[in-house]
Amino acid sequence: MDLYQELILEHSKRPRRAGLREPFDAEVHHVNPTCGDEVTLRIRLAGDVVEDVSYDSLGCSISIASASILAEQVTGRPLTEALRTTESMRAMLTSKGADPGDEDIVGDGVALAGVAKYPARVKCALLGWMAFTDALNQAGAEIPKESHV
Amino acid sequence: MDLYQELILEHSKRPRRAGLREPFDAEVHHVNPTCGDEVTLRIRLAGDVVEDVSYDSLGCSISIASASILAEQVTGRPLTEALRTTESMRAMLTSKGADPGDEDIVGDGVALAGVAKYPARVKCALLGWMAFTDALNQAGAEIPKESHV
Amino acid sequence: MPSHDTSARDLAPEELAALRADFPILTRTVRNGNPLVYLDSGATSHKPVAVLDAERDFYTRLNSAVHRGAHQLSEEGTEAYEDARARIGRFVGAPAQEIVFTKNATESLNLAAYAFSNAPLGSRLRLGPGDEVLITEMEHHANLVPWQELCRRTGATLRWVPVTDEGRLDLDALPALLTERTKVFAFTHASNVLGTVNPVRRLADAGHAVGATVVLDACQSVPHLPVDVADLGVDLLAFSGHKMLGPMGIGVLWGRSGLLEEMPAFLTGGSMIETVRMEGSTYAAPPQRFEAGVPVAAQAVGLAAAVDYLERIGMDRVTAHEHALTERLLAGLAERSWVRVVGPTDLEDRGGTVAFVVEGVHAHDVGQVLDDSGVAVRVGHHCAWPLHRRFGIAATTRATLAVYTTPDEIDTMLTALDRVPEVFGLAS
Amino acid sequence: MPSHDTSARDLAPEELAALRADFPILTRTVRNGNPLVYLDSGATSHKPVAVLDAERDFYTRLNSAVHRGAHQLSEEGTEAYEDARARIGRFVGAPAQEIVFTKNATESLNLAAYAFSNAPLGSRLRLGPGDEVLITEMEHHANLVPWQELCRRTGATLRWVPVTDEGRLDLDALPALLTERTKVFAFTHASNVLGTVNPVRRLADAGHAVGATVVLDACQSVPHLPVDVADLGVDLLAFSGHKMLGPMGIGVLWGRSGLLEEMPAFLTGGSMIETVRMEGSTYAAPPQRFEAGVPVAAQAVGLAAAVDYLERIGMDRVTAHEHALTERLLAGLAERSWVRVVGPTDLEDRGGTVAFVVEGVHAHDVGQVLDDSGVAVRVGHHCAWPLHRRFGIAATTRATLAVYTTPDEIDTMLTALDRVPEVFGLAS
Ligand SMILES: Cc1ncc(COP(=O)(O)O)c(C=O)c1O
Ligand SMILES: Cc1ncc(COP(=O)(O)O)c(C=O)c1O
Repeated sequence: MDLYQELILEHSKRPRRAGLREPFDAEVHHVNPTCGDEVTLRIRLAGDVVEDVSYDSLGCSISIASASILAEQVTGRPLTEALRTTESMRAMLTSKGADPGDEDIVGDGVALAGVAKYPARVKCALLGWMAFTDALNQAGAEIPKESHV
Repeated sequence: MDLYQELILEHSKRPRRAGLREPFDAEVHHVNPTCGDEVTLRIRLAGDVVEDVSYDSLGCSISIASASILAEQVTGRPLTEALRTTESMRAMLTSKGADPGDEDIVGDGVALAGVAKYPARVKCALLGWMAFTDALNQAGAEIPKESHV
Repeated sequence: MPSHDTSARDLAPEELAALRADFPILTRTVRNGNPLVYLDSGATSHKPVAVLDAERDFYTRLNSAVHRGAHQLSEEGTEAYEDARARIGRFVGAPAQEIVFTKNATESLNLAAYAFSNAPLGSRLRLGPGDEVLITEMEHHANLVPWQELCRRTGATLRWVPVTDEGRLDLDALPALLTERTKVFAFTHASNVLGTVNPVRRLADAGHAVGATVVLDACQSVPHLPVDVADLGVDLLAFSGHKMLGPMGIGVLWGRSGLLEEMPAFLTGGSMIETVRMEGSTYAAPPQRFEAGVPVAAQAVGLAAAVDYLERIGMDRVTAHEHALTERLLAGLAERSWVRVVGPTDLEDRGGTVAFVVEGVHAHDVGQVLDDSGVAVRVGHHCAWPLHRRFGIAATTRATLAVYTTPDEIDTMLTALDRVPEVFGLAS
Repeated sequence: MPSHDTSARDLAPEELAALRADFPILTRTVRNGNPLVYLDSGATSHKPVAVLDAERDFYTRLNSAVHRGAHQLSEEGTEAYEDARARIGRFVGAPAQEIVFTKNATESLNLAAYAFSNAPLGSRLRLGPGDEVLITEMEHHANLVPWQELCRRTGATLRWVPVTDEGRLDLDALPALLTERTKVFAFTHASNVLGTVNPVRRLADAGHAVGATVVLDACQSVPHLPVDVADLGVDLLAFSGHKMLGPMGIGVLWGRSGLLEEMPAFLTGGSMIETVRMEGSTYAAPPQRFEAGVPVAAQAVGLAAAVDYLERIGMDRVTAHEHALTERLLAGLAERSWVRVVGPTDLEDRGGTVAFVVEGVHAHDVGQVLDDSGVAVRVGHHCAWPLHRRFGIAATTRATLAVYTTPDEIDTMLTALDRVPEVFGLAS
């Protein structure tokens, strides 16, 4: 099953940077109404940099791995880079398999490329990233207009 | 067109005993919701006898002819006979053509036997008879239990 | 009909013959072995084989509870369902997320009407005493009774635009009726009795000028005219699948996204929720919010096939074809002095719905004589009883056309109609 | 399952094979070329060719707006529609005039719920503050959210019967919950998650003892058990066609005639009226009162064909067949220590719905592994979120059986399930 790459199982079993930490600038709670999966996610910004992403994720291996990869990829990065990563993940996940993902931009996120072939699971993989974008908005971060996230 | 027997056209053009008369014991108003046809019908009882049936009928040739035949058949008759006629008409009209009607009981009503083959028109032919039964009820006439009218 | 259609080509006889072969029912015979002449498409249209096949294909390949499963069948079924939504949306110029699937136009219009009583107190949408709902005297019961019921529930007042003797909306009466008290203005695009096509844009603009929400009953336009929701300028628009070559059991409510977003849930249950707790629930964004229960995916796919079918012909040509037939029918009726058309007798802003009375003969009897010749028309008040009362008649005989109707069928009907004076002994 | 079924014969392998040939989709392959093993019939069932043919036959021979025309097509269509109503009624032991056609069980239940807020003030049915609606913690959202919304509209209070750890209704809690304040008692016949079959008669009698109207969600019983409305003793009963081998787009609300008669209109429009004037309308008697719009005749005819199909097999035998499969499935799961069934593990008063969790693996992941082997199950909360919360879990994996399910399919599922510990590296 190409869906469950080692890397994904790895992330889902030992999610990076998991848990909810203080201080934070915004906290959001997102659910997937079809399966009841939930994520609570906090962000802490330091100027233009994402200083911390902390989260509590209740869900399937794909949604937990995705949140873990998110935290790993965006923490400590400038906002613009974090947004580029988010946009790349979204593009890859909604490509129905056409976009294999760019490892330079999404890092371990490429391991989730297989999810795009399972439309019902795309929402699982996107859950954390949507929460992240929402949290940025709530924290008042400036998200450039071109971004489709 | 076996539906439009001479006798029916005859009754529909010159409906017998038409118009609303005084005195009366009950007046009812019935409509056919699919086509908007209406009948207002009054009855006057004298003991066990139907003394008068008067009516104002707005409708197709079948419904007008049927009301006319009703008035002709039941006026001056004992209640039991009128009910028997009504029951015979109902049976004939809902028989899908199986019951040709008994001229001894329903008189000119047999001319309406063809209507039974046109389910959408059965309601037209029944309209007056249903109003008649309703009027009897409202006038407090005793309708024997076995009657299915 | 709108002037932009007049340039389109009518259907050539070979084209029409080829098209009719797609509708198996048209080869049926009825009373006395007569070929069926179906002039009741305004009640429900027939469905081409492509539509029946699309539904069957769904059931035999993709059948599943869409949006409710993660297995392959449900994934493929969901994709087919959402693809159907997008195609049907495109057909009326709307993005997919503004298309709500219902069971028919009646449900669509009830969904709209209930929004104005289900909205929480204090919401912009919630009606109350002093508020008014404006409709017209030519509405189908489906765009009339739900508003009466809304007024009953909320204490709002129902008003209506009268109809002229010619069968047009009396626009002179509009300014007095459409006021800042008017919260909803609901009217039909094309009358299902008179054939009248109303000046939607003008009415919608007038409605918006006083701040009303504008609701359009597009049941009798979407199957016959090119319809673009942006051009029309209304807020909500309802139509039924079964009148536009699609299956029974599916209808559409289109709504401006901003408005759908504001509207409260109507039917509640599975698939329309965000979170559910015993203590209370929150609901999904539109269109899901309004689609409670396992979706009617087979019917959606069938309706999308109907839309494809119409698009392959071209809606301009559908209009042109029906326009030519309407002209033929009106001309034939005009030749018969004992026939009186109820509705516009000119072709301007008029669709292929022609209602008439034969003086001295009830519509039921007229219809029966036509039926005896195999001609299927509708008789009665056609779910527009107040409109009939306005014209002082209980019932009319109504012929309605569709893309598969032929000129010969019009002629057959006219010939059959000539038996009416004979049978009922009128001096003709 | 009820004890009266145990005498019926199970389906013999040849019978089952012959029956499966009626369902073309069952020959389909899915992921990796695996044959489809469809264990999601609780979401929607497949439809035998007889049902698809019945619908198609309607469209190609009788297509018309039933109850709206006097021509032959409409006459024949109307007869087919009303004949379908009678057959479907007989299937659940009800006279035709007590059968209301809706689009699905969700609409049926909403129709029921709206009756208690649409009823005029002062009517026995109208709810208000101080009144209570009692449901249970095991309800599908379709029999839960409409009652929440009813309470929101009327100021009534929602209460619920809790569920025990074994997945049964906690009947000890009933006396305190069911009081003279309870105006509506709504519960499910069979849980769509736990498989539990509730003691309907006992609950209905208790409801009636306090004067409540008793509403039954029979979505998961009518397709699987012999159901007779008189035996059950409830007042209203809802089910969906698509879960019982019938088409999408049709549902049923059965109601005691006296009660239907009292209930106010819900969806309003054509075909449900008695008279319409601009100033106000009156409505037809049931069932027409509740069937606004052009009726879904093709779907009614399809559902009647489904009922015929089930009757030819015999509902006792359907039950016996599914009972044997449930036993096999529960036994197989019991052998796997890493699986925990949510719901009764004995066969007493239990249907062929089996939900379970694999400790340490999310249901989505379990379902995905099964799907990879061609086994279609449902994962998530199955529109019973509060019930899942009650058990402290977000999601379960659910297998649901139907008359066409085979013992081999159960075995295939169990074998596929064994891949789960492997893939996710559990110590099994
Ligand atoms: C117990 C139960 N009730 C109600 C429903 C709702 O049925 P539908 O979605 O067909 O309206 C379902 C199925 O989804 C169910 O399983
Ligand atoms: C103008 C108009 N509005 C609404 C309707 C209602 O459509 P349906 O019965 O499909 O809901 C109809 C047809 O019956 C119609 O002609």
